[in-house]
Formats: sequence, structure tokens, C-alpha cells
Amino acid sequence: MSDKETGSKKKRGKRGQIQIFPNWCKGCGLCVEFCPMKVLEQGSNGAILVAHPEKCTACRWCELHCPDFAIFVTEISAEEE
Amino acid sequence: MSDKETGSKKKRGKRGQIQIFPNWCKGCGLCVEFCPMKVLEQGSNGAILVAHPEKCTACRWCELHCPDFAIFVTEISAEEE
Amino acid sequence: MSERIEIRLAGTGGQGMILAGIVLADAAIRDGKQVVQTQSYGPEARGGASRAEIIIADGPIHYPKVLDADILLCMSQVACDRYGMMMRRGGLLIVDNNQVSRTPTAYAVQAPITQLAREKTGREITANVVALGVLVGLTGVVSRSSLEAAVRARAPKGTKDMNLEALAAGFEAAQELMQE
Amino acid sequence: MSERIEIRLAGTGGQGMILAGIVLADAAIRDGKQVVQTQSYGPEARGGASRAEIIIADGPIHYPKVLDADILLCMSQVACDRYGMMMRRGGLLIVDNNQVSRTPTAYAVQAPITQLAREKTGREITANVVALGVLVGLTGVVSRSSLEAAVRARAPKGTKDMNLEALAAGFEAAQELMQE
Amino acid sequence: MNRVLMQGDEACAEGAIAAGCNFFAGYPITPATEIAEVMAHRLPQQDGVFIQMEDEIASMAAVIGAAVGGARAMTATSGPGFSLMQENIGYAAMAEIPCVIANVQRLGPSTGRPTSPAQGDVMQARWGTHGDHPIIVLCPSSVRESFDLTVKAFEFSERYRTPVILLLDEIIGHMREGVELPADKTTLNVKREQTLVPPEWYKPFENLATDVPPLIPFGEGYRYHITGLHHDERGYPTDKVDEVEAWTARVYSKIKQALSEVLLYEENGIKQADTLVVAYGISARSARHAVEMARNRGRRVGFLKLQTLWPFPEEVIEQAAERIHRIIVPEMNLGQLALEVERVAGRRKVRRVNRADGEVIKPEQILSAIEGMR
Amino acid sequence: MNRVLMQGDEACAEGAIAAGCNFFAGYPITPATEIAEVMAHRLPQQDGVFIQMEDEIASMAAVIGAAVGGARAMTATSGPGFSLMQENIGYAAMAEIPCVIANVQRLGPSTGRPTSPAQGDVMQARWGTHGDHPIIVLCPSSVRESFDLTVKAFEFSERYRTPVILLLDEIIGHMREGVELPADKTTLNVKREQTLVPPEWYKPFENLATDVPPLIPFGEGYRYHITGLHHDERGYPTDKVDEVEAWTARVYSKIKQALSEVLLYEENGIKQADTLVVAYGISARSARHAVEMARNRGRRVGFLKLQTLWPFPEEVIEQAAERIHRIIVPEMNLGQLALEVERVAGRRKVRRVNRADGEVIKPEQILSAIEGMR
Amino acid sequence: MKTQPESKVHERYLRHSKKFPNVWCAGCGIGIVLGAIIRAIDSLSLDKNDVAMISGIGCTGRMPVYVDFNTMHTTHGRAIAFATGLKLARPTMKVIVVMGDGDALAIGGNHFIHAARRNIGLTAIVVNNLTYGMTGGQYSPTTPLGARASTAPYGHIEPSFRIAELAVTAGAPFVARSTVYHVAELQKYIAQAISTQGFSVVEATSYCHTTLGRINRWGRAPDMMRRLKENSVTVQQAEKMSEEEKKAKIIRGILSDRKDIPEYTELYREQIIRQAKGEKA
Amino acid sequence: MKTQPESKVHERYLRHSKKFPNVWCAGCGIGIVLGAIIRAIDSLSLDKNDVAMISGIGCTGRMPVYVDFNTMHTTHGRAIAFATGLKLARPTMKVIVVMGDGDALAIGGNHFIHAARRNIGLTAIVVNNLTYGMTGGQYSPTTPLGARASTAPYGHIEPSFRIAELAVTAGAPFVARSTVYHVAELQKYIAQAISTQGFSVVEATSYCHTTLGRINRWGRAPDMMRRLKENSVTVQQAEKMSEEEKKAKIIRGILSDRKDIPEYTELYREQIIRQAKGEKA
Ligand SMILES: Cc1ncc(C[n+]2csc(CCOP(=O)(O)OP(=O)(O)O)c2C)c(N)n1
Ligand SMILES: Cc1ncc(C[n+]2csc(CCOP(=O)(O)OP(=O)(O)O)c2C)c(N)n1
Ligand code: SF4
Ligand code: SF4
Ligand code: SF4
Ligand code: SF4
Ligand code: SF4
Ligand code: SF4
Ligand SMILES: [Mg+2]
Ligand SMILES: [Mg+2]
Repeated sequence: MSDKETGSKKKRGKRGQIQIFPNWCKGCGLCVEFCPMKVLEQGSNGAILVAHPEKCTACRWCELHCPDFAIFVTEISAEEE
Repeated sequence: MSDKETGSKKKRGKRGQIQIFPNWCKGCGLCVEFCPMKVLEQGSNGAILVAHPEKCTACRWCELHCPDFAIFVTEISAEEE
Repeated sequence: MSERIEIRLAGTGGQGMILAGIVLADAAIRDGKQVVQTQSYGPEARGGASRAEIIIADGPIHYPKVLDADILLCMSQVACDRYGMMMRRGGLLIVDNNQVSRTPTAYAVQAPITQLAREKTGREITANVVALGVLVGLTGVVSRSSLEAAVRARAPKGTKDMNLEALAAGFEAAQELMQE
Repeated sequence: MSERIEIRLAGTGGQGMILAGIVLADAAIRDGKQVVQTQSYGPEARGGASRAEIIIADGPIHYPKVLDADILLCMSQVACDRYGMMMRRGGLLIVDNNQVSRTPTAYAVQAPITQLAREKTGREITANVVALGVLVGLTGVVSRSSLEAAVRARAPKGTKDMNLEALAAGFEAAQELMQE
Repeated sequence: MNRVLMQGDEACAEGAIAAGCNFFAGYPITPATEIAEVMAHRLPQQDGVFIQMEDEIASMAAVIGAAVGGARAMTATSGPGFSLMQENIGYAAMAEIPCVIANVQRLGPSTGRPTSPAQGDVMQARWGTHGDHPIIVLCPSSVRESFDLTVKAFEFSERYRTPVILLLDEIIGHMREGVELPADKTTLNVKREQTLVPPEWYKPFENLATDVPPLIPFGEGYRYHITGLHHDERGYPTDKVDEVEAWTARVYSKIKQALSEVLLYEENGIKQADTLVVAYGISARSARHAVEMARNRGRRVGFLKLQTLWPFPEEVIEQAAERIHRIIVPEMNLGQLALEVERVAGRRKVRRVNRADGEVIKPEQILSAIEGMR
Repeated sequence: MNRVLMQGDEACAEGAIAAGCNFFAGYPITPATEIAEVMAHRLPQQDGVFIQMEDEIASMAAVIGAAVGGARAMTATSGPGFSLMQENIGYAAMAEIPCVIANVQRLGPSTGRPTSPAQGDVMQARWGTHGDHPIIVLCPSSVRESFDLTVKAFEFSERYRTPVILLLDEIIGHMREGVELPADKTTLNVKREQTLVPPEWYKPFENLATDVPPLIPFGEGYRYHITGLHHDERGYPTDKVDEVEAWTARVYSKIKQALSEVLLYEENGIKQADTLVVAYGISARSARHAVEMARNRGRRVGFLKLQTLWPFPEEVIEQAAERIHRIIVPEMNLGQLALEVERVAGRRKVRRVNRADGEVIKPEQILSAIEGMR
Repeated sequence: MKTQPESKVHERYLRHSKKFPNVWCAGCGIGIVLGAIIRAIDSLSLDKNDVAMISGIGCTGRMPVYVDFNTMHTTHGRAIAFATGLKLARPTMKVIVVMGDGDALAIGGNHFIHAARRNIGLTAIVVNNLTYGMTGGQYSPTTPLGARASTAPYGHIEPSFRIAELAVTAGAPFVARSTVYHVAELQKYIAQAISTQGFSVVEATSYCHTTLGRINRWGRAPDMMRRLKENSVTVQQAEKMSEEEKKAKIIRGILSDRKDIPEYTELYREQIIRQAKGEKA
Repeated sequence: MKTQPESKVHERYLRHSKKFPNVWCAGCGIGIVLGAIIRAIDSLSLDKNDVAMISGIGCTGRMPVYVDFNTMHTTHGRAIAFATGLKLARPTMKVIVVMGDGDALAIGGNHFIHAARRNIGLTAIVVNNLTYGMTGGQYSPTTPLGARASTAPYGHIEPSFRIAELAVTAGAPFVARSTVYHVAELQKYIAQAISTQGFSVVEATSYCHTTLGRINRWGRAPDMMRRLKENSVTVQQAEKMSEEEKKAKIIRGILSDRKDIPEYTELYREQIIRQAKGEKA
């Protein structure tokens, strides 16, 4: 699967900051299951948690596939690296 | 144009006898114009005349194309030839 | 209710009865009359009977169809058989005797309309206009000048002269018929 | 008109309120009662409010909807806000206090229905059946045996036992609530 | 006792199958989809055919085609689909093809509120097609009636060679009640009329004394023509005025002759009443509830529940209205059948009670009308 | 004098163009095809669009789409096509989209007799869609009226944001009369209402005092939503009962408020009459002829020609009926508008005169009714 | 299968009670197609009781009334849907649907492609005269670009459907095209179509000299017949032509003849009914 | 044309007055398509006033209500016909028609193929979830053979339409197919479609886990998403596969991109109106 098609651009060195709108999120689990870096987890009440923010590569798979416009990625400069 | 497609089978030696139902014929002229042997003619009142019966080869173009079922061909044995 | 003249033109599809009706109605308008023209044909099909009706009056015309024809033109035997009896007592029946052999009344005016068309214009298709000439020549329901103007206005492109000739032939025939 | 008991089960889509309504109605039939069960959901859309109504009576039931609920079960805050006031004076309000925090009356019976479902069957989806157990355990509108039979008959394939456990948990909770 | 909990839509489907329905063509639409779903499951079990067509127009056409092939055929839909079916319903009326159309009414106009009940298609069921023809429209007010009237619909459609329309509504269609269906359903089976004449003599549109010439299915040796044009007794197109008239006269007369059978209704306490409530379908349930309440308060209220809406039971209303001061007509629309009641009983006597917002009329609303308040 | 010989269909098309019609979508059908043909020729001459769609459903849809884009839009059809258009006519009613539908009636039901006139779609024009909504239906009885009422149709459709139906028939559509059209047609041009509010404040379905919120065309900066679902003032789907009620109340009220303008009719000699003939369309001509005949015989006969059939002119009939013994209602159907006349005037007073075989009612038939014979 | 049609064969198939001459204009190709259908049916030795002919509305729609089968003249555009119901009720019947181009492809286009997809065992014969004949020469989905029509007084601007190609894409297993000039070929295709188990389509290219022909001054029936002769090529010939050249041609031949798609009514019985009964038992 | 969509780009396009969350089931692909459309429009820098979104009825039909364009939710199957009228009245407007598979290809199939033939400048986006989602999982013209549906309890026996291929044959100049998994590709195709002058079609393959998915036990939304990922190949890959292999695959890519067919509204103005005015003058 090429990155171009699915929109998951794994740019080396990029880091992303994840923002979730709990009011809009329906807890469908798409972002959790498909995040290539396993950044996200789903709580027992269905809520999405950013469990491993440091792993996020800002590929934006989650944002582009969220059917509810409930998750956003902001690119942050990966200064550490 | 092959004979098979249009139904005009010019079988050598065959002869046809033409019968016209004047009540059904609308005088459209199709048979007259397309008879390969120019057997038929159209009178001034629109009626179709078998002007040259002897030329008919029983190809049945006229019968197969008459939209009104108004003309029939009977094959007669061409004994003379 | 003002006096109304009811005219029916009956024939078969392709004889131009409806166009004749329109021309006659047009002429009536040019004469300053009130007029209603209607028509009928078979059910959404080709050929078959064709009929135009024209009502001419000085005042408003309400009922738009012929009740009892004052003038009936029959251009086919079928039409004559069907409408021949549906006339006002004393009405005028005109038949094309090239097409119609039996008439329901002996008073029918017989005119060789199709033949005239063929002879005078070379085209049978003008029989409808010949018939108009005969009809108006005999009855004067509209003025000849209005009728000529209407023919001029409504004849298909390139057939104006031919149709005016046909019309003249009709008027001529009417003249002769009246002298008989 | 015979006495009628009006029951409303209200929650959101996916909580199985309608299936609970059907099971309750089925149980009533097994008890030999007359019963009408109706439901409503949003306009041809997914999710949203979901509501079942059951009328139980000994004689014929004409008007098929709840007029003033005798028993109201609320499985969501939205449902409670919307229907909490639409009850007969002295009617019984049961809420799932895992889902509902505000009730319009202090007389509401609070039961941890979803929690019980999770704890006793491992699946929140059985909360509707737990609720039935609570409701019937508190009110006896239908017999326990009929309700069990109805659950057995209507539970989706392979979930019979789980649902019977849920039902039992509900009855148990009702028992405890009554002792309070 | 063998009472089972059943939905109105389900009962409609079961009624159809009991009546011998062996063909269903339809297109999904809320709140009629369940009829199709039950049919998809049940029909193949008895050699019947279920097909989901590409739309409602095709569904109605397929139903007619199947009926011409000898099937007991039906479709089910709701407002938008019912609107689309009108042209072909008119064809069925013209060609006198027996078939059944269930319209489970939802709130209109247009897409409206698809999951809410209404009785807004009562006039459309009568007048939705172009041109004049009679039609039979039945309207159940309970799950059991959904079963029974569907059986009746098939019976009438075959006996009188006419499309029959069933008007349910979202509540009746989705409501569950305990019903005990007839144990022996074989007596309900509806058979197509036969003919005794040989093919050469058969005229599919003959002016017989009963006014209902039998319709022999295609494929049984009686080759004839069917058309939506006006036609003669053999089925060939005609433009003869007398043949057109003969057709019209016959199709109206066949229904008129059958009125005593076709007009279904239930009366209750009319004799002693000064006020009459006339109702049908889901509203009849609110009405009946209100009538009971009023009687409890000492009012003399009669109740007339119409199961047949069209042909409109003129005489029934007329007779009932004679000794009555006031007629209340509750409907979940803005006054449709009330127009006919007014026409027959006189406008002044009639009081309409209407609601067309997707909610069932409350008994109180009708009670107020009975009690003369608003 | 500038009288020209013109067909009713042609006059309808010319009336539309005079009213500013700049969009026509249709599908050929006898006897309405001429309207399309004239439009195909005339519209492009004034930057308008003619399109022949793949069927009548699409035609009606395209008309609504064009109207939403700001066009003065119309279609023309006959019975079978009119039946197919019902679903989308209902949409136009629900979404309050101004548009004009001409139905040139032919003899039904079904394909019937396509070249024969009839008045069989009068009830369908009112009740052909599912669900409740008001509608305006106009019916010309002459070529000149075909022109005038088409102009009115556009006027009403825009002013009251509603589909308007024109009911012609085969005779009126194909008949030629000499007519003198208004020399200055610019005064006939119908403009869409504007709004003064900015986009943020605009509510396309607002409850205004006039009950007719203006419809701003798409593309002019007012971005909003249109749906066939019940909706709130902004156009968003709603399932709130009060919002559904508000819509219904408003659309009925907007027509009710406009009755004095919308109800078109002509009275003649009603004051002195004991008998009244109520007629419309082509039958009004037979009726008027009969009335003249009866008056010549000394009868006191009044004449009421209805140009607006729906909303039904209840009060007009009621008032006229008061001092009248007998009302004759001639129709080329089996009694449709007569039902309303009976309802309003009382059944006993009304005498129906019907013919539905493709022939125009003869004046004699009406005269007999006037004279009390059959 | 008899291959040599006998003279006057149609006498056994025309309805004697129906008045002739038929309704069509003198020289109209619809009558020629009717002849070809009759001869094709005769060549297959079918029992008339087992044949149904269903039509919609249009000049072509008037065909069924003349023939002594089970015949039905339905509503405009819906013939295939009616026929679908009939076929399902009578799976052994040969159901032939005759339609005009407007009937089949304008108002009826959806039923056409769905029947093809579903592969129900009907034979659809489309008389493509490039216009709405019956209503008087309006443009249809097959009217040539640039032609004038009564509703295209300034010339037609819409591309045409290629009926046969559309049928192939929609899924029809047998699809062929010929013309009324090539009537023997047409008859052969019709016979093949009727013999096909699934949905079969024959596009019979014809003309309407009375309406479209008159408006465009294309001449009388014989003139238009000559156009068919001159403007058509076989599939084989077309293969050698450029796209541009092909555009103006009527391409005759069999466009699809697949045997791999099961017919619907058969599948219904074998799969659905068998399984339903199994499940019930 | 911006190629890199910005974060939260849709904030500028969603209607703030409309209540969120949207009506769709958790995880439904329709929302993903909506996101792709919004980003595609944004990438083209169109003025919102010049964009219309028209839908029919269905879950997909609920899309327009959320976006701040000129929006219209019409009747089931007729969206394209409504849009045709709008486009003719407003030729400069970008008119996007969003439809479900039932909406576009069952009841609406005829309008779909006619718009393609006519080549009117609309963009049709078909969310193909293989079923009627809104009414609860009945079979649609694209339901896979053998699948169960609420109206196919014994398994579905009808072959499917291949939506994109049908559009090509009917005449649409731009046709592409992708899936909601391949959302960036989908967005790109949508942008290309909107930029096309004529009738453009994008088939967005999706799923309906709540109805068809549940009936067939195909799992939750993520499971169905995974199927899209695994069952699709590009046009290029497909070319190397056998017919049999291809059958089970979703073929992604641009199936047609022709520039040789003039757009209808433009042609109308340039040819019909110009000629009419010339004739009149
Ligand atoms: C619903 C409906 N719309 C329109 C018509 C009018 N109509 C009759 S035949 C026809 C088209 C005829 O064209 P085609 O199908 O090509 O048949 P042809 O006459 O050319 O053989 C039309 C539009 C109708 N009868 N019904
Ligand atoms: C005329 C009409 N028929 C039927 C319906 C019912 N209906 C609503 S949505 C729908 C089908 C939905 O399927 P699809 O178009 O694939 O959209 P989805 O919900 O799958 O997105 C149907 C049949 C209707 N609203 N109108
Ligand atoms: S994809 Fe969106 S809606 Fe689904 S769980 Fe993630 S954030 Fe929530
Ligand atoms: S952008 Fe989203 S999908 Fe990508 S790595 Fe970060 S959280 Fe995961
Ligand atoms: S083809 Fe037939 S109808 Fe035409 S002229 Fe010859 S015999 Fe007569
Ligand atoms: S059979 Fe007919 S066409 Fe052939 S030669 Fe004889 S007359 Fe001519
Ligand atoms: S109008 Fe055309 S299609 Fe119809 S019969 Fe005449 S020539 Fe044939
Ligand atoms: S029913 Fe299916 S298509 Fe509709 S919102 Fe739910 S998942 Fe999506
Ligand atoms: Mg044609
Ligand atoms: Mg879908």
C-alpha cells in the first residue's frame, strides 16, 4: 500500500500532536486500529486516549479517516531529533 | 452486401410467382425500389404492379421487407431453363 | 348567441384536412370574424380518419365543435359514410367524387377535387386547397381575398404558387358547379 | 374499558429498548393478557433516541400509546430529561444510575443496571434484560416464569444463558431495592 | 390458545400468504420494509417468488405482469413509492388486473418524517391516478385486521378483477399485538376465477351479467391482448365511443353490484346515540378510547369504524347520520375522508378532528370534540 | 387589430414566456407535446433553456432544480406523465419551490385514448401526491385564457412559493382561436421576491407575517439547505412536533391569506337565477352555450365559470348556492369537482352532468339537466 | 430449427380478428421487424401458447396487437418490468419484449440495464428509429448529433447511447445488432436471442421517415432504407476501422454471446427456493 | 491547487448551526467521504457560494446538510435530475451530487446513465456500501453474489453493476474509483472530477457494518475497513490479473479521462442559443 493513497505520510522525523473532540467522537475505533504507530487506545467507556503521544509521526491517517471530524493532528517540529 | 444478411437469395434458375394483397399494401415503394430484378412497378394510384413477372428470381427480398405482409413469393420450378 | 356557421372537413390522414381547416380559420380571422378551429385524429396512431372543424361567427363562440354541420366536405368514402348524415337540414354536402361514390343524400355537390389537383398543379397533395376553393366559391363563408392571403401565409415553403393555383382551380370549379 | 398498565422503556439506539419491549409484551401474552407494544425512533436515521411502549390490560386495548406512564424506565439522561415528567402521578420511575444522574423526582428508583450487566454477564449489551428483571421484580406486571420464557424465546442465538443470567441479576437487584 | 406477538406488517405478509399470495415485488421503504422482508423469507418456502425491483414503478409493473401470468401478486410501499406507483396502478385498473398494494402510510408530504405515522394518503389512494376508475381501499386498525383485511384484499382483487389498496400506517405496521391466527388457513386461499368457454369464444373484457369476466392467465391456451388503451371486449384498442362507454359502465357497475360485500365496517351503539364518531385505521383506536371515556361520562355516543374507505360507504353514513346531531371525524391528516362525510351527511353536522404532525391523535382531543369544546 | 390564430398549447407556451419563463424541461406526450415544441424553438431565442429529459420524473426534478437556481421554470405533460410527476410535485410543495406544471388532459385511465379530451385529472391535481399540502390549480377554457392563466400561474407560483398546476385538455390545447395578445408584455414579467436581510439572518422557511419567506436562488451568497423532510425555519430536518406543525400551518395559511387573489372565476346572471351552472375548462364552453339556449327559452339560469379549481372556492359556491334551487355541474369525467360542490352546496341541490368517453359534452345534455329532464 | 422460412408463414401468426392494414405509416420498418420476429419464432417451432409479446408505448409498442400470442401493451418504458413479473410467474414461457428506442432507453433505460444485470430470461427487441415516432419526431437517446428534431429545431447536441454496447456492459449475455435492411440477419439474431437462456437483446436499426426523416429531409422510406444499407458495417469490418470512422457507422453483428451467467428464474428456483424449502424442512 | 490539506480544514466548511455529531453510525465510511470531498474542494480554492451539493435519499443523502454550500436533499434516486436543472440555470456553479449505490444505481440508474450520455457538468460521487444502509440492509445493485441481505435471507443471486464501468460506457468523460481506506487517493480523484468540465463520476467504495455487515457477520467498522485495504488493486495491477481473479477485487484508479466530448451547458449556449438568436435576428 503506498502512502499516497491512504494519506499516511510517514515523514521521517516529523512529530504530531493529537487533539480529540470527545463530543464528536463516537468511539468507532478506526483510528485506534489503524494508527501505524499505535499511538491511540480506547478506554473502557469508549473514549479515545492518546496513550503514546511521543510515537506519533503526524502521518494523519487518523485525521483523514475519522468519519466524525473528531481527531486532529498538528505537526510539531521534532526538535529533539 | 452478402445475400445471407438481406435475405435476397438469388438462386440460379429459380423463378418466383408474385402475389400482392392490394388491401394491405400501402404503396410504400420499398419492394419496387429494391427488387434486384426490377420486377415491380408502382401505378399512378400507388398500386404495385408485377410488371415483369418473368424476371423474378424468387429471391424474396420483397416479401421479407414488406412492412405490411402484402406481397408473397411462391417458388415455381423453372422448367424452361 | 350570434349566428354560427359550422363547417366540417373530413378525410383521411395525409390529405391535409387539418391544414385546410387552419387556412379557412385564418381567412375568417382576416375577415374580422370570430372563429374556432378544432380537429380529431385516431388514437396516437398513424393514418386513419382525420377531421377538421371550423366554427365561424360574428359574436363569441362557446361550444367549439360542430353540432350539425352547415357545410360538410368529404374527401373519402369512409368520411362520407361516417359524417354524411350528421348535418343540419338543408346543409351543404360537398364530396370529392374521385374518392366518394356513395352519398347519403342526392343533394350532394360532386366535384372532381383530386383530379383537379392532379391536373392543375400536378400534385394530388393540393387537393385540400382545391377543396377550399370549391367550398368557399360555393358558400362565400369567407372572402376570396382573405382566403388567398391565408393560403399565402400558411402554405409550406416553396409551395405558395402551386397552392394558389389549386385555390383558383377550386373557385373555378365552384363557378361551373353553380352554373349547372 | 378495563384497567391498563402503561409502561415506557426509554434509552438510546443500540441499548436494546425495543427488544426489551418485545420481550415484556411476549411475557404478558404468556400470562394471558392483552398487550400492545409500539416503538419510536428518529427519522429514518441512525442512533438517537429509542423508545418502546407497552400497554398491558385484561380487556381490549384501544389507544395503543402511553398516555401517562405507570412505569417508566430511563436508560439515558436524554431519555430521562425528555420523559421524566410524562408520568402518571404515583407512577414508578426506574433509572439506570450509571447513565442517569439527574431525575425530575426524588422518588426515582436508582439501579446500577449497566454496571450489573457488565459485572454479571461481562457484556453491557445485556443491560436491557437486567432492566427488565428490575422492572418486573419491582412491579410484577408479568410473572417471572413468563418473562423467563419470553427471554428464552427471543434472545438472539447463542445468548440465551447470558440473558437469563442478566434477568436473574435484575430480579436480585429488585429484591435488594425493595428491602432498602 | 396459540396467541403470538406479531407486527402489523408481519400480519399483512402472513395474511397475503394465507390468501395464496405467491408473488411479491417491491422496493424497500420505511415503514413498509418489514412486509418485504417477511415475504423474502416466507414466499420461497412455498414456491413463491420474492423479487426486489429497481424501483417502485418496476415493482408495480412486475406485480401486474405476474398477475397476468396467474400469480396472486402484491407489493408494499409507503408514500413516496406509492406516488411512483400511480401510473401502473391506473394500468391495472384499466386492464382489470387483480393485485394488492399495501401502503404503510408515514408522515408526508414528500419525504416528510419517514418514521412517523399518518393517514395522509387516503385521498391519494382514491384519486392518485389520472382518469376515472373505481378502486377498493381497505384500512386495518389492528394487527389482526392487517391479517384479515389483507386476505380480503386478495379476495376482492380476484373476485372483482381490480387492484385493491391496503392503507396501513407506521403505528399499525410496526405495532405488536398478540393475535391468534386461524388454525386452518386453507379456507382463506383465494383462487382465480375460471372460464368454461373455449379459447375461441373467450373475451377477456366481456360484458357479462356479473360484469366481471374471468381473467385467464397467459400461457393456458387463451391467447388474447391486454392494453392500457381503451379497448373492446376482446381487448383490442378501440376509439368507438360506445365501446369506451361500455368499459366505463361495466367497471363501475361491477363494484356497485358488490357493495354489500365490499363495504366493511363495524358499528357500535349507534341506535341510541346523538353523537357519532366515524373513524378508521389507527385513529379508530383513539376514537374508540374516547368513545368509552365519553360513555363513562354518560354521553350517548355511537361509533362507526370504517374498514373499507373506498368505495365510500355513502349509504351507511347517510343512514347513521339521519338521527344524529353531530358527527366527529378524527383523522391523522388535515381532513380527507371528512370531505366525503360532509358531502353525504351535510357539512353542518360534521366536526373534524385533525392532527398531521406525526403523533397519534390523543383520545382527549376527540373527547373534547364529543363534548363540544375545543 | 392584431389577432392571430393560435393553439391553446401555443398560447400556454407564449404566456409562460411573457411571464418570464426561462426554463422548460419536459418529455413528449400527446396532447402536450406542442408546448414543448414551441418552447424548444422560443426559449433559446431569449437565453432560456429547453431540455428534453429522459422521462417526466426527471423533467419535474429538473424544473425544481432550475427554480432553485433562480429560473422561472415549467414543464408540460398529460395524464401518464402527470402521474409520474406526483412524487416530485410533492417535493416542490414541501420545499416551497415555485414552478408551473401544465397537464393537458386526455382521456384516461391509463393510456386511455391519447388524442381525446377529458377532465379526468381534476381530483388528481389536488390529491395526487402523498401527504397533506395545499396546491393551486388553474383551468383555462379558451386559447386566450391559456395565455392569461399561464401568466397567472407563474405569478402565483412565485408570489406564494408553490407549485401551480394548469389543467388544459386536448381540445383547449389543440384548438385554434383568434387571439390578440397584450402588445406590451413587459408588465406580465414575473420577478422572484427578494430579501433585505443579510445571509446570516436569512431563513428560507421563516414564519413571517405574510407566511411567504422569499426564496433566494442558489449561488447568490445565501447558502442554505433544502429538504423534502419536515424542516425548521432554516431548512434543517426536524422531528420536533411544533416545528412540523408550524410548517403545515404556515403553508396552508399563505394560500388562505391569498384567497381573494388566487380565486379566479367569472359570474354571469347569478342574481336573478334560480338555476346555476357551475363549470370549468372545455365544459364551461358547452355549459355557456347551453345557458344561452336556456335563457332564450326563458329560463333564469346563472353561470359560474371557475378558473381556479383548487383551492376550491367554497365561499363563492356557498353564496351563489344560497338563493338557488338547483346547481348543474357538467364535467368531462364521472363527477369530480361536483363532489366539492355537493359538499358545500348540499347534495340535494346538485345535479351532475358527466361524460367520460372522449367526446365533449354537448350543450343539449346540459340543457336537459337545466330543464329538469334527463 | 428450420432455417428456410416458408412463404406466408406469418398467416399462422397474425390475428385474423385484428383489422389490417396495420397502423404504421407506409414503409415503416416496424412491420419489417415484426415479420422477422414471426419468422424467427416459426423457425424455432415454438408453441404459440408459450410465447408472450410485451410492449411499451410507441409506434413499436403497437406490434403485439397483431400477433396471435399472449400479448400485452403496457405503459411507456415499463415493458421489461411487466415482463419480469410474467417471466417469474411463468418461467417456461418465451417472453419477448418489443420496444422503441425512447421506450427502452429514455424512460425505460433503468429497467433495461437492470434486466441485463439480473440476467432474467427475456428477449428485448429494440426498434431503434432514432426518434420518438409516435409523438412526432422529438429527439431520443439515439438521435444523431446535429440532426434536427421537433424539439431540436437548432440541431441536436446530445451524444447517443449505443444501445447494444450499453446492454453488454450492463451484463446481458446475448447482444446483437442489425438493421431492417438486413432482415435475414436480423431474423437469425432474433432466433438466437430467443434461444438464449438469459437476457438477450437485439437492436434493430430502423428509421422514421414520417417524422425525423421529414424534418431532416432525409427522403422517403426507400431512401432511408438505402441509408441503412450504405451506412452499416459488420463487427469484423469495424474492427479494422478507426474510432472516427466507426462513429458514423451502424455496426452489425453479435456483440456478446456468453454462456457463463446463470439465468435468473432458474437460479431463483435452484438456489433460493431449494434452500428455503431445505431450511423449512 | 493546494496539494497538502491543512489541519481542521473542514472547520471552514461545516455548518456550525447544524448539530454534531452527525447521524451516521460510529465508524461509517460516509463521514470519511465527506471529509475527502471537503478537502478536495478546499484544494481547488472554490468560493463556497459557487458550490452546490445535491443528494438523494439514503444515509449518504444526509451529507449535504452538514456542509456550508448551497445544499439540497431531494427525492430518492432523482438527485442528478434536480442537479441537471440547477446546472442549466447556473452553468458556472460547481454542482456535486452525492448518492448511495441504491440512490444512484437502483431507482436512479436511468438519470445516472443519461447524465453521463448528455455529458452535463456535474460531479457524481457514489458512496458504494453495497447495500441500502438507511432502510436496513436490503440488497442493492452492488450487493455481492452470495451475500445475505435482509431481503436475501437465502443469499443474493443477482450479479452486480460495476458502477464506474457503466458510467464509462454511458459516456462519462471522467470516471474513477477508490475506497474510503484510500482516502488521499479518493480526495485526489474527487478534486480531478470537480475540475472536469463534463460529467464526472467517482465511485467511493465503502461499507455498512451496521446492516449488511452485521447480517453477514463481517465484523465491525475497522474489520470492514481492513477488507477494503486487502481486497483492492489498482487498475495497473488488475491488468495483469485474470478475469476470475479480478472479479473479487475492487479496482481502483482512473477509468476514463477524456477531453474530447464537449460539456452540455456550454454546448447549449454556444450552439443552441447562438443559433436561435442568429435566426431570430
Ligand atoms: C409516461 C408517458 N410519457 C410519455 C408518453 C408519450 N409517448 C408515447 S410514445 C412515446 C415515445 C415513442 O418513441 P419510441 O419509444 O422510440 O417508439 P417509436 O414510436 O419511435 O416506435 C412517448 C413519449 C406516454 N405514453 N407515457
Ligand atoms: C421513492 C422512495 N423509495 C424508497 C425510499 C426508501 N429509501 C430511503 S433510503 C433508501 C436506500 C438507501 O440506499 P443507498 O441509496 O445505497 O444509500 P445508503 O443509505 O446505503 O447510503 C431507500 C430505499 C424512499 N425514501 N423513496
Ligand atoms: S476515528 Fe474518530 S470517531 Fe472513530 S474513534 Fe477515532 S476519533 Fe473517535
Ligand atoms: S497522525 Fe494519527 S495515525 Fe498517524 S501516527 Fe499520529 S496518531 Fe497515529
Ligand atoms: S413493400 Fe409491401 S406495402 Fe410497400 S409497396 Fe411493396 S407490397 Fe406494398
Ligand atoms: S422475389 Fe421479389 S424482390 Fe426478389 S426478384 Fe422476385 S419480385 Fe423481385
Ligand atoms: S411515425 Fe415513424 S415509427 Fe411511427 S409508424 Fe410512422 S414511420 Fe413508423
Ligand atoms: S446504516 Fe450503514 S450506511 Fe447508514 S450510517 Fe450506519 S453504517 Fe453508515
Ligand atoms: Mg423510436
Ligand atoms: Mg448504499
